[in-house]
Amino acid sequence: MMDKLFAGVRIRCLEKADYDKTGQKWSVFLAPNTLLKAVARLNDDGWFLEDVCAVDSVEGFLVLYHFDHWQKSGRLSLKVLVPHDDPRVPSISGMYQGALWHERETHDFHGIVFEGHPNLIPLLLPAEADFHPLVKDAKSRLPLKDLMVLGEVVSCEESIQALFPEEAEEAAAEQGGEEAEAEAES
Amino acid sequence: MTRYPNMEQVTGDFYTQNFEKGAREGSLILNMGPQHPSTHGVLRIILELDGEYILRCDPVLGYLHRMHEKMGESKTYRGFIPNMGRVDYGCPLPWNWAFVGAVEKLAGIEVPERAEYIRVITTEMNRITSHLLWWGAYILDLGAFTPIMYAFDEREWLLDLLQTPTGSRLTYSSFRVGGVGHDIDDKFIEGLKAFIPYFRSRLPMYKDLVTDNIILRKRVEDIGPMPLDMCRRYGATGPVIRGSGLAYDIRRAEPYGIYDRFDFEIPTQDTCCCMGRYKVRLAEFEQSLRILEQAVDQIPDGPIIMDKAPKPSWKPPKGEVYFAVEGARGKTSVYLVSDGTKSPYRVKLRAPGFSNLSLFAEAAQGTLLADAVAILGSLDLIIPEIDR
Amino acid sequence: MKIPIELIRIVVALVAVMAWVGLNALLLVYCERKYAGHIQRRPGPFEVGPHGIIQPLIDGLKLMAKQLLMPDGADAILFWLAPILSMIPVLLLFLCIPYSPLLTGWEVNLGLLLILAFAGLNVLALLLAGWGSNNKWGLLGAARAVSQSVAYEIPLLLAVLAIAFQTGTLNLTEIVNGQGSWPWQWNIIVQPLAFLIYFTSILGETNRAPFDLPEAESELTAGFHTEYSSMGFGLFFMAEYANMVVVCSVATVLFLGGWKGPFFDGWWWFLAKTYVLLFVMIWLRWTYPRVRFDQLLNINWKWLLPLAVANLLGTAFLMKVFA
Amino acid sequence: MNAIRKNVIQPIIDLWSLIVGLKVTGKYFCQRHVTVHYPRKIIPAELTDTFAGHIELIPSAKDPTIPKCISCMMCATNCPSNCIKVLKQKAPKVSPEQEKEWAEAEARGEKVKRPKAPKNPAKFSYDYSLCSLCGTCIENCPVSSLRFSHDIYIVATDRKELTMDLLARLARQAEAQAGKPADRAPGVLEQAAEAGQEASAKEA
Repeated sequence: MMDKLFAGVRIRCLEKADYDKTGQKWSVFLAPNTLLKAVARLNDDGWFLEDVCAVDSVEGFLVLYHFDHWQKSGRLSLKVLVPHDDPRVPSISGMYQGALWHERETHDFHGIVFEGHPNLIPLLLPAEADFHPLVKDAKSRLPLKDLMVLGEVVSCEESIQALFPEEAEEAAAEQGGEEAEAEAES
Repeated sequence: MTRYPNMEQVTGDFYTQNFEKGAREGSLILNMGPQHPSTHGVLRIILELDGEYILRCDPVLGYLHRMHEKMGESKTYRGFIPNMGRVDYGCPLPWNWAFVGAVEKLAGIEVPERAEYIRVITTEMNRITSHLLWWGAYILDLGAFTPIMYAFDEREWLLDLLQTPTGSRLTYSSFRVGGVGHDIDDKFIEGLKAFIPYFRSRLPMYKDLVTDNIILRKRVEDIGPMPLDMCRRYGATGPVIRGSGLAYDIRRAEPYGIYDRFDFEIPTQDTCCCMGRYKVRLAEFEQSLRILEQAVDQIPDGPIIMDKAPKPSWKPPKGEVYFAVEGARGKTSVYLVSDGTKSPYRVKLRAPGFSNLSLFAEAAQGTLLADAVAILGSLDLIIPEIDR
Repeated sequence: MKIPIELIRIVVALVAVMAWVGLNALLLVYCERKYAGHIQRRPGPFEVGPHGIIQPLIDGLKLMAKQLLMPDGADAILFWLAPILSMIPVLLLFLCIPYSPLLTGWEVNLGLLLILAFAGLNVLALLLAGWGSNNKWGLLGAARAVSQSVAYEIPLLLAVLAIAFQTGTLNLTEIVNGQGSWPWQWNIIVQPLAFLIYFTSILGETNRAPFDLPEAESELTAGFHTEYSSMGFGLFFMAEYANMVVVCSVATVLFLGGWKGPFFDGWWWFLAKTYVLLFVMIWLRWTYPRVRFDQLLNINWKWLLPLAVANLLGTAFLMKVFA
Repeated sequence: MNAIRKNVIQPIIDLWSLIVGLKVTGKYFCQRHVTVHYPRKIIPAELTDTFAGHIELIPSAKDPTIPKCISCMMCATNCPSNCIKVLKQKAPKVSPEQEKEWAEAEARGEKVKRPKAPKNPAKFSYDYSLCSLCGTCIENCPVSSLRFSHDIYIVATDRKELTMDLLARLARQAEAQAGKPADRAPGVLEQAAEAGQEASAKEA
């Protein structure tokens, strides 16, 4: 289904997420330059934007776009990884005006620049604020593999696959270890 | 200018100056809020007026911004639940549910049957109180002072009842990961059973006093059209979209908890105007009452929280999760990224009012100032939820 | 030098009227708040005095004790002139109302004309207040006030004119004398449409809900008196209530038989009728939402005005045929 | 026909809706008001009993002035708002002679009962102005020594007044145990139940 929807759009990684576990049905890694193309497909197919947010990780800011559909229930998240030193993503507010505020908010919190946004001024923070509250310091940043798991991978580029090395086993091992730890603590 | 030596200072702040850049010659720039009777708290809207017609407007947010998302990163999972009661004071229980549900989904926790029923009962009661508050406040926006008092009449009784399972009257934070915090008793069930027919008997009065009133109808009918395509572009949900004729309700579209067990309808109105949204909310009273009736009859005995409920130092597995519930204002959801430690790595709160309000600038264009107030009210704003 | 007796009489009456206006305002504020309270199923003012009876007096004292503020850049003369200008015409209006055959401050042959003329002055005060306070809300409120008052003056005049046609006089005392003691002898029976038009128009004239657009607080915060504090606001407040009393008194004179009533004629009947009308005005305010501005003008130009003209023409025609 | 309906009948129906509105408010004007007049009447105890106010200590079974609390600090460490401060009691001071005696006894191989610090806290201070009433402390108390109070009448003019000494409060409560409860007005809930019964009777 997703293959057809995104036919012709260069996708870095397409995975079928575990809905019961993550609340998302599809998760799509994109490069910033193909984002607009993908969003245009979603727009044509009648998806609506739930929110835009970002997660700060070692590899960079992971900008997330959550989409949902009125008739075909199922959440789709577009993920765009941008580097810390030059966080630029094209703005999707031309197609989804709802993104106007979500992008301004993300700009406030993470300092991500949405290129082509008509009015990228502070939304929730005061106008003179010169900090981005949700940007973590280098010490507390974690790599993506510690934050999320890849579901059933449909297609994936090397570069994304490399971010999640043997994640299945590792996750299982870690989880078991943590549970033991938690029990020991309590 | 020389007559008023201090006049130069009055140039407006950053937002006004930014807004003024695109202003037409001879139009009036007006700051509505942040202290204005009908912006429901501290919303500020900069308007460009031609006479009383709105040429352009721009809401300015952030006056009640508390950065809940940052707080979430430093608190434990248990410690963040009280914050959920404060995000939206009008209808906090869906927020409770959204956060707790996200954590439960992440950790794969099963909630006891009775707790599920208590969650449904309290949430639906909360939906009614929230809609009652909205109803009164909306009519107040339109200039009638009395209905809010009648609405508070019912609301107070519901709040008295809600006190049993939540312990408080406004900022409920009674849900726990794996269940709920307080049990309900027979007295509560009796009170609720008495309340349902009473509230039904009051609804015709609402219709007589307000809904049928010609002045009100003229104020809200065909005002603020929000066609479905516009709702989609802005991501509007809840009564806003149901007032535009689409039966989209998370309780049906993406069932959570035990909502698939109840028989209820999703009221819709296809007029797309303020009256549509108004009627949808009034119809939701009846649907909530129906769910309450069924839930009260079916509620089983049993524990209200899972065995070995998570302690404050509990650590969920790592991973990301997105969980959405149907709040009084629409899709209320929490996106959570856990790194496997005691506190979340990232919490994103998706407020329905945020998306609904972003629609306002487009909907209000070209209307009268009084209509803008009517449109603003029909979106059912709770500013702390929008600013988070 | 001989002081004309008429002048003394007017001065005495003026002083009496001022006291009467103040008393009325206090009483009406109290009534309004109590009525509102009871309609909303709460007691209303209850703490100051038995059943809160001296609450309005205390509120008045509080208003007087507050600081008079003027916004930066306001036009000082106009700003302070406005509240005074809103009060003075009302005082003059009270002078010529016949409460009873004896209790008439100043009997003028053209009393009705005088009242209508002075009533129109109020809008000037609102305009000055809104313009002079250098506030955008005030300006919008003033603009609304002017167009509203100008619009509603016309059906009001036409409705009153029908009575003048019918009675053939502009003297208020004579208009009352033309009516009988019993309700079916009052003008309202002959002219019900004129009464309805008059009553609707005075709601617009006195800026009462549902036509309180110049100060519509959910749209314009407080409209023309946004910037007024202390007694500046107090005077507007008093003038509003005094205006209400005047228009209801005139309604009593024109349509409800003035001081005449079953069994005992006298000022008590006058007061009772006036207060019943005032009660209805308050009742309306606490029941209805506010109309929108264009609707307000539509009601006037599309409904009230044609009806008033038709009523006037009908009256003239019938007078010609039967008299 | 349509024109007549639009221009004559519809306005009359519209005007009638205004009369209906007046009837509703008029009806309520004649009815008794429903607000509770606070200083003269207070709401019934059944309504305050379910209210979760600030936290308070539960007395132990033996002594009503001493809480069950064992100063384990679970509440203070788990509080998300850091509003609880518990001070443990110190062991009673021992005179040097006594100490010496015990030491000698121990040296002889006898068992010595050294006085231990009492478990109940020396000080239990709680800042209500910070508390979000989440109940974490209550849920985590291993000896259930904490509960929500039902105090809805708490008033303060200063933030400092909201910092409470819960031990002193417990002592006061023990003292006031003999006092009789205040008279209550007929409850709104009772009225609600009554009205609900009436409505259901009407339906039937």
